[in-house]
Parts: sequence; structure tokens; C-alpha cells
Amino acid sequence: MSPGLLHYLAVSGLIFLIGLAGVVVRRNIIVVYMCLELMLAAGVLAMVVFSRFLGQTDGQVFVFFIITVAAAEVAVGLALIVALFRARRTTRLDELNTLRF
Amino acid sequence: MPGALWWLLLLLPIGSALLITAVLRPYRVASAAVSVFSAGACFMLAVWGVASGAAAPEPVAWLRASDWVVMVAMMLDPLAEVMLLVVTGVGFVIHVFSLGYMSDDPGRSRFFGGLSLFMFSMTGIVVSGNLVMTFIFWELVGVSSYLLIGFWFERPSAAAAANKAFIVNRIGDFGFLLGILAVWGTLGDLGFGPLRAKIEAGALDTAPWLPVFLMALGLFCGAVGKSAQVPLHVWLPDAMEGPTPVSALIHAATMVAAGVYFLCRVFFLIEMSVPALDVIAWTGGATALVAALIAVRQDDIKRVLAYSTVSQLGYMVMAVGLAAPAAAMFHLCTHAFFKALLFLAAGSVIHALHHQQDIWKMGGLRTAMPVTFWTFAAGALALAGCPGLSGFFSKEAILEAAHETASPLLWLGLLTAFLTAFYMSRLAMVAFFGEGRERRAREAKESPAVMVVPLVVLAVLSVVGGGLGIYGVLRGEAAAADAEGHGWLVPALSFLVFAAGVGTGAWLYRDRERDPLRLGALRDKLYFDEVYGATVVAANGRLAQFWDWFDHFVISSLFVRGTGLVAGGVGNACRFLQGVGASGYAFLFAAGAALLLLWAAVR
Amino acid sequence: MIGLASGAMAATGLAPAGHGMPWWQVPEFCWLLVGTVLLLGGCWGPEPLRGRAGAVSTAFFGLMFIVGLFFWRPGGEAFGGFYRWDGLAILFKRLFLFGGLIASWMMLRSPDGPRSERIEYVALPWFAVLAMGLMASAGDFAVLFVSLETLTITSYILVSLERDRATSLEAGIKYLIMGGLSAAFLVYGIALLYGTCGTLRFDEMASRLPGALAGELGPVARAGLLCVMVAVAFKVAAAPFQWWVPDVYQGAPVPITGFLAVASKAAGFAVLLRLLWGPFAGVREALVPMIAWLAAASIVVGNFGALSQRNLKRLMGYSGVSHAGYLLMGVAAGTAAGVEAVIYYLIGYAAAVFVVLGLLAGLVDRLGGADLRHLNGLAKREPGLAWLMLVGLASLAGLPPLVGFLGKWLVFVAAFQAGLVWLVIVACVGVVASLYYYLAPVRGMFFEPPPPDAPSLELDIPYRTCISVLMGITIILGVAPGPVVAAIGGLLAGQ
Amino acid sequence: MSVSPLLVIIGAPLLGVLALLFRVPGRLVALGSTGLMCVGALWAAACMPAAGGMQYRQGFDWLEAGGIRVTMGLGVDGFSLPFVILTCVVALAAVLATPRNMPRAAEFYACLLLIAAGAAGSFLATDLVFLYIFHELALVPTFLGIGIWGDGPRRVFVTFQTVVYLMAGSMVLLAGILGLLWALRAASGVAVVSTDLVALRDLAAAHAPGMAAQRWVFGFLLIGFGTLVGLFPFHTWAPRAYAVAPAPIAMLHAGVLKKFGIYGLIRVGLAVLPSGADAWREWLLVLLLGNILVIGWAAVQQKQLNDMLGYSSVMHMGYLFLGVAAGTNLGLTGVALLSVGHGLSIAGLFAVSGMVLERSGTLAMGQLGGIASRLPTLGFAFSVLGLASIGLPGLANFAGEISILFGSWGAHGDLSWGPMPALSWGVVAAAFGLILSAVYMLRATKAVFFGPGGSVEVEAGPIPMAWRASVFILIGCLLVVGMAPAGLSMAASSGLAEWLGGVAR
Repeated sequence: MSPGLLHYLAVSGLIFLIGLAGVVVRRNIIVVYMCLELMLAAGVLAMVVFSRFLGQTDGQVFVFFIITVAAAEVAVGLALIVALFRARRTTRLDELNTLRF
Repeated sequence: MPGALWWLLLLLPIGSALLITAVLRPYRVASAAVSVFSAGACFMLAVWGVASGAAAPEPVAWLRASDWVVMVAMMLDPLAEVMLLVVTGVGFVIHVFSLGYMSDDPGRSRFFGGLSLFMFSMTGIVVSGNLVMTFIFWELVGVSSYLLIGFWFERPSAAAAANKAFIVNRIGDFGFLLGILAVWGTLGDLGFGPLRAKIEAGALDTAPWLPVFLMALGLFCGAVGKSAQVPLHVWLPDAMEGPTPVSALIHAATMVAAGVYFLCRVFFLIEMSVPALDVIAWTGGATALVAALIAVRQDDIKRVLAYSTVSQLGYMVMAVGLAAPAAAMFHLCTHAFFKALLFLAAGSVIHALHHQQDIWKMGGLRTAMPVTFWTFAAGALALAGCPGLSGFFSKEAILEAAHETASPLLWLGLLTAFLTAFYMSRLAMVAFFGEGRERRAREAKESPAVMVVPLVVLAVLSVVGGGLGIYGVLRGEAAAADAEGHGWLVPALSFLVFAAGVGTGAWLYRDRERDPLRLGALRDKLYFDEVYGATVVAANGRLAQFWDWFDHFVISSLFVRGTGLVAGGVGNACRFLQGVGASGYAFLFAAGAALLLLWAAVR
Repeated sequence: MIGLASGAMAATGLAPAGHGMPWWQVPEFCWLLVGTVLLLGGCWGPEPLRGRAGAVSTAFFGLMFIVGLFFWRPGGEAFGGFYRWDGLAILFKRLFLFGGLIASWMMLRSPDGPRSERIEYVALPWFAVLAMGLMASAGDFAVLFVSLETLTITSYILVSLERDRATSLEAGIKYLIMGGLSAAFLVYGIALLYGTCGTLRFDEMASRLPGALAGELGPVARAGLLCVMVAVAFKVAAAPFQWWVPDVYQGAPVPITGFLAVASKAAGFAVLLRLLWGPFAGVREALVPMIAWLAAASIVVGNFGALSQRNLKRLMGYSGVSHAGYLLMGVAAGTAAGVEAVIYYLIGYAAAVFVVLGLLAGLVDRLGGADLRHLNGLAKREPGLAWLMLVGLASLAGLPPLVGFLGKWLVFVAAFQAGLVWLVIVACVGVVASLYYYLAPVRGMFFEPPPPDAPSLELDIPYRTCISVLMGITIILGVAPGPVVAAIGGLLAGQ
Repeated sequence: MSVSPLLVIIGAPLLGVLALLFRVPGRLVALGSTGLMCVGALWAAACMPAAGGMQYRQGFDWLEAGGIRVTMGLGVDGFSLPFVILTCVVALAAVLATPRNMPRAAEFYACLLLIAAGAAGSFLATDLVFLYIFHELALVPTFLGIGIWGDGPRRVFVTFQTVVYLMAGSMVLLAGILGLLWALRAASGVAVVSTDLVALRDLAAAHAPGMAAQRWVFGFLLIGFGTLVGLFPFHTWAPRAYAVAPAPIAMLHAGVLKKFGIYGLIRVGLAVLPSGADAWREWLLVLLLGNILVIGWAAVQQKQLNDMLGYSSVMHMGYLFLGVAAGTNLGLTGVALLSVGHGLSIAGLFAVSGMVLERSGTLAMGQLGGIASRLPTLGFAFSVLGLASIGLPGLANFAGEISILFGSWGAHGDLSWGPMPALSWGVVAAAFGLILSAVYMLRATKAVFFGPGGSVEVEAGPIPMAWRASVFILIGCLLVVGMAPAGLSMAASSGLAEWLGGVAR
């Protein structure tokens, strides 16, 4: 039995959820950020699968946009994290608590 | 006299009151002059108008909304004319007396302004042609009375007495107003003339007894308040805190009699309900007796007279209840003369004694103040029912009415008459006979002419007032004819109780230093004030306390602030949710998304 | 030279003929050029030019805004339908330019740090406005995604550029993570929708989506739809996806806060309207209850959460959430009147927010902070400014005769006529609560004495004038709304 | 647009506010504006044609959106005329009663003028939405007026409570207005509903909304308008606000602005939703008994003069609601008269209490006393105004009260001896309330003005002429209306008859 659309979708959904769980659970900003990328990857996977099953290329083109945007986001994000580390000597999310209430 | 001139009867005093209030307040002499002039002019006008039989003027609309109109209308029948003459006449005399009595008071302008306002209001009641107009002037006399009782407002007792008078009257007016509304609601009219016509046409003939009874009772409530009937009589004795001319004019001769006058005015309506007449008669009788009893043991000269006034008002009301409104009005007139006289004489004494009012600190004034004494004596005898004097005739008319209806009230009336004679002789003996018990009493001098002349005028009226034919005018021509034929029993009994009362009083109080009778309950006014304090006033206070608490703690705190607190609580919940930090945000974000998914799945 | 080129390009978008629209008429190219030139010139240009980059940028925003206001006519599309040029797009682009104009003016004049010396503050708003413009014109999910992410990434930088300020960085990081999350949802949603409908184009999806929802992959399509909606809700700051808002509004420099509050939120609504009247038109009716619930939640969370705030910027954040709720009411109405109301509301909201935040930006460093207590006694120190602030806050609270009232009136009417009575009642409750916190700063300004030895608050005349003009807009749009409402209606109807 | 008296009335205060922006002497501007308002009111009253209907109508279409056309329109008829006159007179009196040394005077006068403009506008507007808008205009000035110049330890709390409460009322009202338009549109099926009041009334007459809609919508209007008037139990803002507010603000607010609710309820609620009004009559009766009895008794218990005045003001609103509950021409005419009377008298009373506060530094009745002998003017003014407020004939309030009581007593002239209708029981309670009002008012008069001096020192300097003028204008108007109420009552009555047409019973 070859894997069908739903199998791929299930994997993609699982990755998405794992990423989401990571974002919620992890405290290290870099790890959280990686989890976010994982969620994006889930989207990418779904896109590619659908594109494949629909027999179109639109989805695969779209994936390039996603990757580009993700790269830009990572660039900015890492810059921010570095700046944060410089300023506060920490990369832990739960220590970001100046802005509360 | 042209009918339109009647309006001056109202315009002059109110003009005087407004002028004094707005312009003349700093000018005491001018104020007094304007006020006395207006009172005098009113009296002249009244005499002229009555003598010339001028017709009532065209009514004027005062308040109008769609088809509902309140007219300022005059009704000038013999009843009104007699009352008008009494009111303006006595009023004028007392104005003159006040010139002397108030000569050294700094607030004289205010006093005369108040008197003018009162004259306006009282005249209004007398000439009023409909129920609402009566109610309007009813309230206005109440206010002028309030202002004049509280004339010396620096005294806490005067201020309290003024409030008490107003509020007790308001209680009566509560019923009065409802009575008026009931009359209007059922008969659809407010004017006395149309109402009378409707009732005589049989509008109430088929009515159940209860609504008519309540209607009559409502109107009577007004009279109970204004004419100080039991149980609302408590304000009148306290009203003696006002200057004595005020007591004479308002709280003896005229205003307090307005209730009786009004009952006579609407007698055509009241007589439609026999139970209401009974209630009125017995209320009057009870008032007469209770007040006479209390008067027996009062030491303040004005309070004795005040209770006597209450008692005599009870007499009049009783007469109305006995279906003898003419007798009531007759007594009202004679009472106006002699009670005004008594108060003015008392005022003369008080003036001479520099505001000493306790009779046990007087004595021996007979020689020091002869005119005052003799006029006082004339008044007292008239009040006590000395044969030949005015009071005898009018009182006898009332007792006659009781006799005719074979009512037990006759005996009650006789008892009251005995007590009246008794306390008046007590008052005269203690205050005027014997030796002066205090320096002020011993050094007293006769009052000036401006005060003495009114006394004399009133004394003459008190003596001859019974024979002026007032009764005849009031009963109408036909009734006057058979008025001659009454029996001998009632006059005889009247004379007997008079003699007994005066004799007992003179015997008991001759040369006494203090009161030989103890009678604590009577001295304490039968505890009316105390009972009211423990019941009505206390209940009012409790209710006020409770509702204030309710307003503050239930509505304001629980509901309003509670709502605010809930809002704040929701806000704080939002705030604290916002305090969870970035991971928390992610969780909440995911939870929100999950909720949406769940919602979509359920749909 | 730049001026000349841009001036020429500014004439773009003038008169599109029919359906075809040559690429050079797309105004975003012009904006891209301005942004790029400013960025490059600011980095490497001669010193006198660098110092004036902020002024140049503001001038160009003004120019573009005026061109957009007076010369744009709707109709047509470019790039084979990827780019729409209709009334909705034009209205929103004007709003974005307005937001860019005021924000760059505030950065230029505000003493809240020497902003315009950093070229990022000058150039990035152009890219942000460019991205928003594309969002409002998107005709395809690819355009939508790229432009939305461009805006988001630009915003991260703008928010956290004050690296020496801990709050700014923290806000940036929080925004980054939440934004990433929302981007992930967006991507995933787009992927699922793409898979079930087989297209990324809005017009094609509009016809296929109902079928896809009913088909065997219906649940997947539904999940995709919701994921996209979540991302949009995040963008418009609707509860329960509003968590980033208070922190970011508080942490960002004041002009950026204003820019986010006005332009970014408007962009979110542009996307929302675009989607609901585009690819999701067929399922709009079904989405209405969800939007209504989002609206209600935003109104409650925003208004009640703001009740006890002590920082004006944070308070404006909550207030922004609540206004997203009112705006969503108009969307939930699902009628043309609702869309009209939303746009009018956004205009009024922009003016009022800029009055409040503009004043704050001008005063914040001499006040000593943006806490409410820092405003104490402002009415004694500078009565004119206090009254300006009062008008702005009153307009936000929706008091007549200011534009805030009118926006609410239109939105409420639209929602009520659509039968969302319960939502109107919730909104009324929210308005009552909002009055409390909008008046809280007024209390400080008017009732309290100024702090001892407070420095004088000078605000130069041009800045004051600018704020006064904004206040004038809130009053005029409140007093005479007829022409503007009619113009919006006309543009939306395609005239 | 030609200059009409209405433009003068509404324009004068707004122009005054504009002028205040340019550092013109505040008192002068305020006096001028409010004086002009009075001139406008006199002009309007003098040139008012005898024929009924809205006069001096002018306006233009303002906004059409969402199927609702809003017109900006002004107009006055016999029913609104008394309210307009009241507004102008009290505005002038409030300015006169403002102490010369008021701190931040320009801002204060701006607040006063804005409140006056809002009140005048809401009585003059012939459009439902503008009715609302003008009333809301006064909200912020009220907030500032109480908060900045108010007095007392709980000033800030009370200020917030007041405006938030008023806003809550306004929002209920807004929901009611929306519901009204919706119901009318549903009932009539027209595409665009005009919010012009005349058009609304005619539309409702032609296509009456269904019973359920009427009941719901009228309920909202009743509670919304009712909150603004202080209908029990939505009244708690009122006494507290007036206790804290500076005298001129309290004068304007209690005297004038509060009447907006009752005016609107009659103008809109009764005219457009008569069946809704019928359905709510019993409830309204119960609530107004709360006003008269509960608040009446609570007023007796007050220890501060201002508190007592605030409570008394709320209590008297019960009489206004009685007239509304009756819904008869006579009762509603009485509402107009009593609104004028109460507005004038409560404004004067607040002016006096403000002066007492200024002179003695306290309003605690336990500490005050004997002021009438130190400052006879105050004693005189308070006595007259207090008596007016408890319904002394010859002053305006009585005419209103008696009309309301008669108008509510039920059908007259029929000799059917059935049980008393519920309304008549309301009248009984209202008549009883007259006793309560005498109790608390006379008590306060006695405690503060009569008797020997109290425990606080009273500064006995001369009373400023402007203040005297203020109070005597009010008393004068009370006297004029009270002595000859027929003019106003006929205007109101015919205006109401025309407006409510067959609706009023």
C-alpha cells in the first residue's frame, strides 16, 4: 500500500502540532523559534503534497515563497534574539516579564 | 360697587405683600403703613361690596390644559359675605393692634409682609368659587401661618412649631386633595355652583355609600388639619410661638376657622353621607371636650386660649356634623370676635409684662391695666357663655341643634361649656385678680392707644355680636322666622353650666399662689405629643432610616458598585491572563484556535 | 533626482483603462522605489541628505497621500488578476498612506528619541506601507502571504529597533513569536485550502470553496479556512488572538505604536474584507457567527482589560483590541453598509489614535513616561494640549459629536439591521466600560495637580498644528459625515 | 439658512465656547451667550404662532447610511417650548451664580456653555439621532465640571460613577433607538427610515410595530431615558453627583439636563410606541412609587444639605413619571409645567447651597444653623425655593403637580363606582409624597437657616449682586409661571395634543 494523501496530511498535521506544542512548552527562545519553523515546514509539506496530488505546480511555487519569507523571518528573529542576549544575558522566554498587566 | 372691584380684595393684599418683600423690606414704617392700608381698604371694600350687593366678577382661567380648566372664580353668597366681613374686619383691627405690638421689633417689615400674604390667602379661601382654588389658598394660608409662627426663627421652639404646623396641615391636606380628586373624578366638576346643581339634580342618589363617605371624609380631612381637630390638633397650641397678633388673627379668629367655613361651603356634598356627618360630629365633640380638659391645667396664658380655641372649633365642627352649618358659622363669627379680643388682650398683657406668659407670674393686673382687664373680661364672659353676650347665643344655637337631633352630643357639649366657663374664670382669677406675683407684673402699665382701641372695638362686637342678626342672615329669611320658637330647656341648661363653671373657677382660684389641682395628665396635654413621637414620628424616622440604608447599601453598593466591581473583576481576569508571558500567549493562542476548530466541528 | 523620479511615478494609478492595468501604474512600485532610495541614500548618501531623509520621506508620504486622495479612480487589475485595483483597495491604500504620513511626521518631530537619524525608521514604513498596499490589493493567496509577512517582518524591526530599551526588545520578541505562530497558521491554512480547492487564486476559490467544504475533504477545507481566519484575527488584534497587542503597543516607540494601531490594523481589515468578499464569499454567511463571537470577545477583553491599566500605551493596546471588536461587528453584519461602516470607523479611529499618541509622542520624554500619572496636571501646564488629548480620547470613547460616535453609530446600525442584536448589546456594555478608562487619563490631566518642579512642555507650532488638524478631522468627520460616507459608498460600489 | 430664534439659542453657547478659545474674558462671554439664549427663547416664545405643530423648522439631510436617513433639524412646538425657556433661564442663572473668583474660569464657563448647548439642542432637535447627540454633548463637560471644581472627599469616585452611569443610560437608550428604527423598518417595509421625529411618528401611526417589538423597544427607551432622569432604581448617580458638583453645574444638570429624559420619553416613546407605553404602565407605576416613597424617605434621613437636595430632586422625578404613566394630555401638560418649576426651584436651591458652602465651608446640617439671621437673603431665597419645590401654590411647581395629579386620577365625570384604577393608587402615593417632601424640606430649612447659630462660623459679608440676580431671576420666573401658568400650560397642552394626536387619552 502506497501512502495516500491522507497519510501525508496526517504527518503534516502531526508536525504542525509538534511544532505548536514546542512553542507552548519550551522556554528557550531559540528552541521556540525552531518549533515555529517546524510548523512552517508542516505547511510546506502539506503544500507540496497537495501540489503533487492535484498535479499542479502552483503549490510548489508557493513553497519557495514560504521558504524565502521564513528565511527573512529567521534573519530578523535571530538578530533580535542576539540583541536580547546582549542586553539581558538570557534567551529564556519566561524571563521576558517586564511588560505585564 | 362694580363687580370687577372685588378683584381688589385679592390684589391689594398680595400687592402689598410683594411690594414689602421686594422693595420695602428695609423701610419698616412704610411696610407697616402699606400693609395696614391694604387691610383697611379691603375691609372698606368688603363693607361697600356687601352693602351694595355687588355681583361676583367674571371668572378668570388660571390654569388650562385641553378641556380641563381651573378658574379663579368668586362665589359671593351670604355665607361668604359674612365670613368676608369677619375676616377683613378682624384682620384690619389686628393690623392696627400690631402697629403697637410690633413697634420695637426689627423684623417688622417681614411681619407685615406675612400678614398681607395671609390676608390675601384668607380672603381667597372665603371668596373661592371652586375646590382647586380653595385648595390653593388653603395651602397659602398654611404657608403664611408657617412664616408667621416661625417669625422669631432664631428660637428653636418657634422654628419647630412652624414646621409642625405646616407638616400636620399637610397631613390633613393629603386627605383634602384626595377628596377633591374624588369629587372631580366622580362628579366631573370643581365649581361649588355646578357641583351643588349636580347633586341637587340627584347625581349621588344612586351612589353606594362608601365612595360618597370617602369623598366627604377626604374633604373633612382638610378641615381636621386646618381647624385643629383631634387627632391633628397638636400643632395649634405650639403655634402660639408666633407673635400674639398672629395668634389672634390666624390661630384663633380666621384661619383655623377656615376648616369650619369650608365644611359649611361644601355642606351640600357632605350631607349626602350620613356616616360622614356622624364622624364629623363626633370628631368635633371629642375635640371640644379633649381640648377643654387640657385647657383646664395650662399655665401659659396663650396656651389656655389656644386650647380653648381648639375646643370651640370642635364645637363648630360638631355643629356641622349635626347638620347645623348656620349655627357653626354663627359661632365662628362670635368666636372670631371674642377670641381675637382675648388674644389681643393677652397680647396687651404680654407686651406690658415684657413677654412674660406664665399666668402664675402675673396677678393683680386688674388695677394696673383696667382697659385690658375689662375688655378681657368681656371676651372671657362671652366665651364662657354668659347670657346676653354673643357667645351665649351662638353656643346655644349649637346645643339646640344637638338637642333637636336628640344626640348624646348635647351632654358632651354641656360638659365642655362647663369646663370652658371654669378655665376662663381660672385664667381671669389667676392673671388679673389678687396681687402681682412678680416684679414685672407689679410694674405693668396699660398699653398704648393703638393697642387699646382695637380691644375696645372687639369687646363691643363680642358683647353685641349675638344680636347683629348674623344668624338670621346665615339661616336664610325663611328659617330666621321660625328661629324664635325654641324651647327653654337648652338656654336654661346653658345658663346653669355657665354659672357652675364660673362659680367653681372663682371659688377654687381665688388668691392662689399655685394651682390647687394636680391633674398631671391634663397638664401634659393628655400625652398626644408623646404618643405621636413614639408612633408616627418614630415610624417615619425608622422608615427613613431603612430606605436610606436600602438606597445606600442595596441599590448603591450592591447593585451599582457591585456591577462596577464585577466589571473590574472581569478586567482583572483579563489583565492576569495577559500576565502569563510569551509561552502562555502561545498556549492561549492555540487554545483560541482550538476553540474555533471545535466550534466549526460542532456546527 | 529621487524627487523627480518619484514625482513621475507618483502619477501612477491614475486612470486604469478597463481591466488591463500596465504594471507601471501600480503605485506600490513607486513606493518601493522611494523606500529603496531612502534606504540606500540614508546608508551611503551624502551627509546633508542623510540628515534630511526623514523630512524627505514625510514629504513623499504627503505627496503620495494627496495623489491617492485626489487622483485615484477604481477599476481594473494588474498581473493577470494577482493585483486588484478596486474601491476597497484604494480606500485602504489611502488609509495606509495617511498612517505612514502621520507616523513619519511623528518620528520626524517627536522628541521621543532622535528617530529620523536612524534610516530604518525612515525607510521601513515605506516597505510596510508597500506591503499593506499589496495586502489590500491581493488577488491571490501567494500575494497575500508574501505581503502580509513583509508587513509583519517590517513591524518586528520597527517595534524592536530601540535595542537599548529593554521593553522595546521584549515587545519585539513577543511579537516575533506570536507573529511566527500566526504565520504558521496562515501557511497551513493556505495549504489546506489550496489542497481542497486546487487553486490559490481568490476568484477561482470563491467558486470552488463551497463545493470543497461539502466534498469528502470538507473537514480539511474547514480547518484550512479557520487557520486562515485565525491568522487574520491575529492581524486585526481580535480576541482571543490579541495577546501580543498590549505588550507590543507598550514596548514600541510611540510613533510605531500609532503606526501599528492604525495602519497595521487597517491592513488586517483590508485582508479580512478582501477574503470575505473574495474567496470566502460563498461561506460568508456561515462565518458570520464566528466573527460575531470574535467581535464580542474582543469587545469584552479589550474594554474590561483596559479598566485598570496605568500605562497609556498599554491602555491604547487594549483599546485597540476593543476597537477591533467594534470593527468586526461591521464585518459580521456582512452587508455593504457594514463594510462602509468599517472603513469610516477606521478613518475616524486613525485620526483619534493619532491625536492621542501624537501628543504622547511629542510629550513623552518631558512628561517622564507614558504612565497615566505622568499626565497629571497637564491641563494646568498646557491647557490646549490637554483639551486636544481630551477630544482624542472622547472620540475613541465614541462620544458625539466626534467621529468616534459616528463610526460606532454606523457599525451598530449595520450590525443591528443584520439582526445581531445581542452583539450590539454587548458592544453597548463595552462602550460604557470604555468610558471609564478613556476618562482615566482625563482625570489625571484635569483633576490632579502637576508634579512639583515639572519641566515646561514646549511643543513646536508645526507639531501642534498637525495634531490640531487631526483633531479637526475627528470633529469635522463627526459633524459632517455625509460627503465622506457617500464617497466611501461610491468607491465601494465601483464608481 | 435664515436666522431663527432657535439658531440663536443653540448657536450662542457654541459660539461662546469658540470665543473662549481666544482668551476672551470668560465671564463676559458666558453672560453674553446665555443672555443671547434668553433673548432667543423670548423671541421664540413671543413670535410663536398659535397654531400647533413644530415651528421655526429648518434643517437638512445629514447622513444616509445603513437604511437610515438622519436629518439635522431644529424646531420647537408648544411642548418643547417650556423646556427651552427653562434651559435658557437656568443657563443664565448658572453663569450668574458662578463666583467671580472661580479658578480656571474660562474652562469652567466652557463646560457650562457646552452643557447648556447640549440641553438646548436636545430640546430643539427634531431628529431622533440629534436628540441623542446633543444630550451626549453634555457628558464630558459634566465630567470635567464635577471632577475639577467639585467638592468633597469622594469627588473623583462620584465623578466617574456619574458619567459612567449616564453613559450606561445613554447606551441603553441607543440600543432602544436602534431597536425602534429596526422595528419601524420591519413593520413598514420601507427601504430607508428617516429619523426625523415627525416622519417617525407618522410612520409609526401608519405602520405600528407589533406588540412584542413595542414592548421590548419601549422597555429600552424607558430604562435609557429613565436612567438619565433618575428613575428608581437607576437613580443613584443623581444625588451623589449633585452633592459633589459645584453649584452652577448642579443647577444646570439637575435643573435642565435631567429633564431631557422625561422629554424624550414623551416626545419619542409615547408618540411612537403607545402600545409599548401601555404595556409598561404598571411597571412604571411601581418604579415611580420607588422614586416618591423610597427616595422621599431616604431624603428625610440625609445629613448634608446637598444630599437632601439631590434626593429631593430624584423624588420629584417620580411626579413627572406619574404624568408619563398617565399619558393624558392633562398629565403630560403637568409634566411640562412641573419640569419647568422643578428646574427653576432646584437650580435656585443649589445656588443657595453653593453659597452656604462658600460662606461656611460645610453643608452638614448638624453643624449649620441660624444662617437666616446672619444672611437674610439666603434664608429668604431658600425658604421661597424650598416652598416652591414642595408645591406651594403661586409658584410654578404647584401648577405642574396639580395638573399631574388630576391628569392621573383617571377618567372624570363618569359615575361608575368600580374599584380604583392602579393609576389612582399611584396618585394616592404621590399625594402622600407631598407630606414627605414637606418633612425633609422644612427640616432642612430649620436646621440650616433657623434657630440659633450652628457650630461653624458663617462669613456674613454682603452677597454678590450677580448671585442675587441669579436667584431672583429664578424666583421671578417661578412666580410668573406659578401665578399665571395658563400661557405655558396651553402651549404645552396644544403642542402635546398635536404631537400625540389620538395617542394621548
